[in-house]
Amino acid sequence: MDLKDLYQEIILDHGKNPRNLGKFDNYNKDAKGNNPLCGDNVHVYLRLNENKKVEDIAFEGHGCAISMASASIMTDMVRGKEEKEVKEIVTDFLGMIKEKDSLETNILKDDEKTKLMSLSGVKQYPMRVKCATLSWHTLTSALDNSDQIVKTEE
Amino acid sequence: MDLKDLYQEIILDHGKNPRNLGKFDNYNKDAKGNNPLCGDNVHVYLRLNENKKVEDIAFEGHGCAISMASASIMTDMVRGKEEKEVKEIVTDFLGMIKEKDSLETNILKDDEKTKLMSLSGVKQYPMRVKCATLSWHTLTSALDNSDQIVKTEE
Amino acid sequence: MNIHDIKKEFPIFDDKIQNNDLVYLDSANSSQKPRIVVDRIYDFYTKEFSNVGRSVHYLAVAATNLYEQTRVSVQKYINAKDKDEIVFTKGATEAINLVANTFGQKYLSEGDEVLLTELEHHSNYVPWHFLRKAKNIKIEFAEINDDGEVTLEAIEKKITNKTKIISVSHLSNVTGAILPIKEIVQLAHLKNIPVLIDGCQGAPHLKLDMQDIDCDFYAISGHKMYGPTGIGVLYAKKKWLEDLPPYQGGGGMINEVKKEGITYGELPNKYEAGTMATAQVIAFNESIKFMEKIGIQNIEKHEKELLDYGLEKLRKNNSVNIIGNPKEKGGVISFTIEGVHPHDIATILDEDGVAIRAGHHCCQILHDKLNLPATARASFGVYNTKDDIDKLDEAINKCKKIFNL
Amino acid sequence: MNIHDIKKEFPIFDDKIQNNDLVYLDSANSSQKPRIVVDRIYDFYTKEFSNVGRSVHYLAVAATNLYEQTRVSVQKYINAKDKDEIVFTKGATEAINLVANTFGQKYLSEGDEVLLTELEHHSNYVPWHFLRKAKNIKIEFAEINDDGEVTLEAIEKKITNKTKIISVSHLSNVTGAILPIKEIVQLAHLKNIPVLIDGCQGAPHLKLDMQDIDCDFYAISGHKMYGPTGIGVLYAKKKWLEDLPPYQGGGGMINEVKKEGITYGELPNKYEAGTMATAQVIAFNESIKFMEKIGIQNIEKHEKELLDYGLEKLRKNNSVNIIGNPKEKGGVISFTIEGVHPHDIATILDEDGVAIRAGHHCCQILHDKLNLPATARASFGVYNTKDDIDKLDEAINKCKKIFNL
Ligand SMILES: Cc1ncc(COP(=O)(O)O)c(C=O)c1O
Ligand SMILES: Cc1ncc(COP(=O)(O)O)c(C=O)c1O
Repeated sequence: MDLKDLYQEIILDHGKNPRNLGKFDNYNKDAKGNNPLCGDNVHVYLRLNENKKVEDIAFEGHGCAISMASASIMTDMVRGKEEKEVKEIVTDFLGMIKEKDSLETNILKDDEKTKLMSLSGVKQYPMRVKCATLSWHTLTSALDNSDQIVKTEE
Repeated sequence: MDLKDLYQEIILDHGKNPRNLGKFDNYNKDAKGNNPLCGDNVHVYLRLNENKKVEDIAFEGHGCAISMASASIMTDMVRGKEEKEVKEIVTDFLGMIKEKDSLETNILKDDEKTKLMSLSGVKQYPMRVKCATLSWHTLTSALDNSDQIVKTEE
Repeated sequence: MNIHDIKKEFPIFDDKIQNNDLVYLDSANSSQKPRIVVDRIYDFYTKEFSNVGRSVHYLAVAATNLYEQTRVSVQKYINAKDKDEIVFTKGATEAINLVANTFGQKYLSEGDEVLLTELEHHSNYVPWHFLRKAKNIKIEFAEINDDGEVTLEAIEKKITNKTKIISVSHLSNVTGAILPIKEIVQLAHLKNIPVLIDGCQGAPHLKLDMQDIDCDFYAISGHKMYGPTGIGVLYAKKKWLEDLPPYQGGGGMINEVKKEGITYGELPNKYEAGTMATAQVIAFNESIKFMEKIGIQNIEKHEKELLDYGLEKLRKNNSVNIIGNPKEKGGVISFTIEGVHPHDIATILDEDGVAIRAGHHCCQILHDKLNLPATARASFGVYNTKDDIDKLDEAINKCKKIFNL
Repeated sequence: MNIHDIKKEFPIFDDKIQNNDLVYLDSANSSQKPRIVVDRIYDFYTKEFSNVGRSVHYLAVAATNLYEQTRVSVQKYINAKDKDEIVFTKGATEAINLVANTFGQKYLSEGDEVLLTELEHHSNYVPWHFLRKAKNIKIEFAEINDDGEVTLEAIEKKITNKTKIISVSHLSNVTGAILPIKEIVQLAHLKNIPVLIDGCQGAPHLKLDMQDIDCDFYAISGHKMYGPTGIGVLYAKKKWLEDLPPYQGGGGMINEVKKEGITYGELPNKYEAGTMATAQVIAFNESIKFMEKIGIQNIEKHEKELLDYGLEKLRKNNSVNIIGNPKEKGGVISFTIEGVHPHDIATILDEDGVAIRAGHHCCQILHDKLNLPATARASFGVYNTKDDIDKLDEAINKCKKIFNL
């Protein structure tokens, strides 16, 4: 285990200055997620246009560097993508965090994949996995219009 | 420990053929006792005359050889005694079962003491002590007109 | 592992107890513990101890994983559909109280009926009695027959349109009768009645398959399954755990706590309030593994052999009266001896190192029915042998001698 | 026993954990276990195991005596008047649930008020919340002041003629504040209000004298007192245990059981339904003896020294913000670091073997009030040393470095 893997520069950067933090007016989908054990929580807002494309996305919430960075990177990455693509990315990301060595989707460019892989450090820190995945589960919930609040405890 | 101490001839005899088993009509004091752990129970009836003398005494109930013998010997022993004397005997008996080596009261004759001491074998069998003492506690309760059912669990 | 010399896996048999080899015939009360279970507790406390689920440091993470591994082991062992259907309690008694309390809160009201049987352990009666007091419900008892069994018909007879839940033992701790629980569940479900099985005596001795039995709840005590004291399992179908209110409140079972209100955590946390019996849960995994290693079929077969041998032997023994004669019977022999009270039997047997239990075995209703204030009971575990039964028989003879029978 | 090298009594410190010496600063969560406690469990299971109180054979009698000896040890340790005032539970959470449930059943009805404080652990809030739902009672929270304390005045302010019970912590598991419980009890008793003390953090660290404090109930968790998991104590004045209804129903707690009704056993059996955590209760006696051997005065003094040293050290450490500043404070330091989330702190500290806890510590109301979603917490036990605090301080510096502070 190496803390350097977990707290890579890019994580620290996104953790400290999260992109897309806040809320915008004309969102048409949203969902809340929280982690009862640590008190982390996140609220994802997004606007899906008539072509099912993510026109805009943002999030509110607070949490550790990992969870803030993950939400920040995620929102950056899915803006402009189609719903189907977003779902593929989410599945790919969660699969990678859970068991796979790398990302497989063709939707992401190599540099995007590198960025996402910066979150793979949590794999060595089981208690921190949910920090990295909370916003992603919440995104899925928003897309599915689920009313259930996401709680990350496997 | 020696089973011979516990199951002396006299105990087996009184256990098998308890004296004073039953109920008589004109009793004026009675009390119930039970031992929730083993299900033993006893009901002591007695008649105290105007001089506070135990005119008659009997018991109903069921239980192990020790508890039946103890009730049998006890009822034999206190018949005809005055209330004050009975209480002294009870205290002496319970004290002997609990800690003392012998009986100290002057009210009992030597052969009566020997008879009572036949119950001292239970001292080596802590779980059986309450079998020996149940009827005695119940007798006290009857004399005191207590409504509480005696339960032997220290 | 050869079941015929499994005794050596149990350290308690290594030394003499009061100058006797221990002949332990009180497993229905609590079983002895194999070395691996005790070692696991020792190792956990001395090398790995931490509280579960609440801290992110190394020891806490490791303990949490171990704790959850037991949940999965139990799930697989009893073939539950989902690991979240496994709730850890302090024992079967708490498991039954949990169900009675939460089901009672939500679904029972005045005039409703709860159906038990005459052979239930107090742990499967008193919690329902509380509801009788609090809510004015009625408790019905399906009757035992002369063989000490409760048949499907006996259950059916007592079901009315007021019956809201049925709660029955899997295996009687007195007569050893194995109840037709699968059939009872089928019958009950036809009438939309949920069923709780008190599996205290079932779990240590019989193959369990929750999906096959299809019961709604199943209660287990770890200490009767070669596990530590202070740990039990409530199996409950997920729909119930989601539907029923929580039982105890405290840390770990909540989602969000505000001054105005509280939301509860997800399964299985919702029913595990406060610091749990961490070490015991973790060590219980070894009990499960131990039983898996022997194989429940082998356990059943071994105990059946002991039972048959024991029944034959004691039936031959004059003046021994065996209680009940169920066709399907587990490794429990309750008996009386004409002229010797069960407590005297137990004391005399103990003198030779033969540990049995005497009393009403927490089944007063049953004893009332049998018109016996107490019985003596020999009950078996994996470690028992025919030799143990021979010693029981000898000790009974000694008993008769002392009482001049 | 010299408290300054007491670490060697705790086997967990013998070996490295993940290549580090373990710096265990999570004792408010659960304490490590001394060798004698673990050995006692081992010996009991391997040489003496039996269930308690139900059989008359040798092992059962011996186990019952050992079990009851712990009751007497606890009674003496906390100076209760009577050994029957000691009820064994599975932990403090269960103890509080027991009181809330039984007191609530008998004495609370719509509109009545229960008075807690803002610093209560969820275990001392959720059980009362259940009553709020079931009975429409109100829950009031005495406020904490800026130093993270709850004063007598803060309590007094919230007492009304509807207040039926007051339930407060002895020592806050977040700010470390020691509440003026004796004065609170005095005040409450003037108004005939009973008081429950959540002694989870009090019992391991402070001298206890129930007759002096005069509280009605006091809840303890064994696992925070160098004892096994799965065991707790409810101290309750005898009059309450006699007066209140039973909590769980099952074997051992009854007197007579008939189909029509049930009478309950004497104290303390009435509140100990089913097979208890026998081995844990028996081993808990060793925890008590261990603390007695060191002497609670020495424990208090040692932990106070650590606290003073720790506070001084961390106050000097730039950007560390210590939560609360109570005048009377136990060995708990909760803190935040500007720019580093507590979970990140905990993970980074863990890398150097420094085990602390991060989160809301089951005190969300308190964290809401502090306007902090989470804090980091270092908490002490007898085995900690100034060296441990130095290591904490160094690890915090490393943390700041990683986060470029
Ligand atoms: C103040 C306080 N109360 C109650 C509890 C709950 O104790 P347990 O989880 O041992 O039941 C704790 C422990 O976390 C505590 O610190
Ligand atoms: C059939 C049955 N049910 C319930 C119980 C109660 O189990 P526990 O005391 O372990 O909670 C027992 C054990 O004595 C039992 O045999």
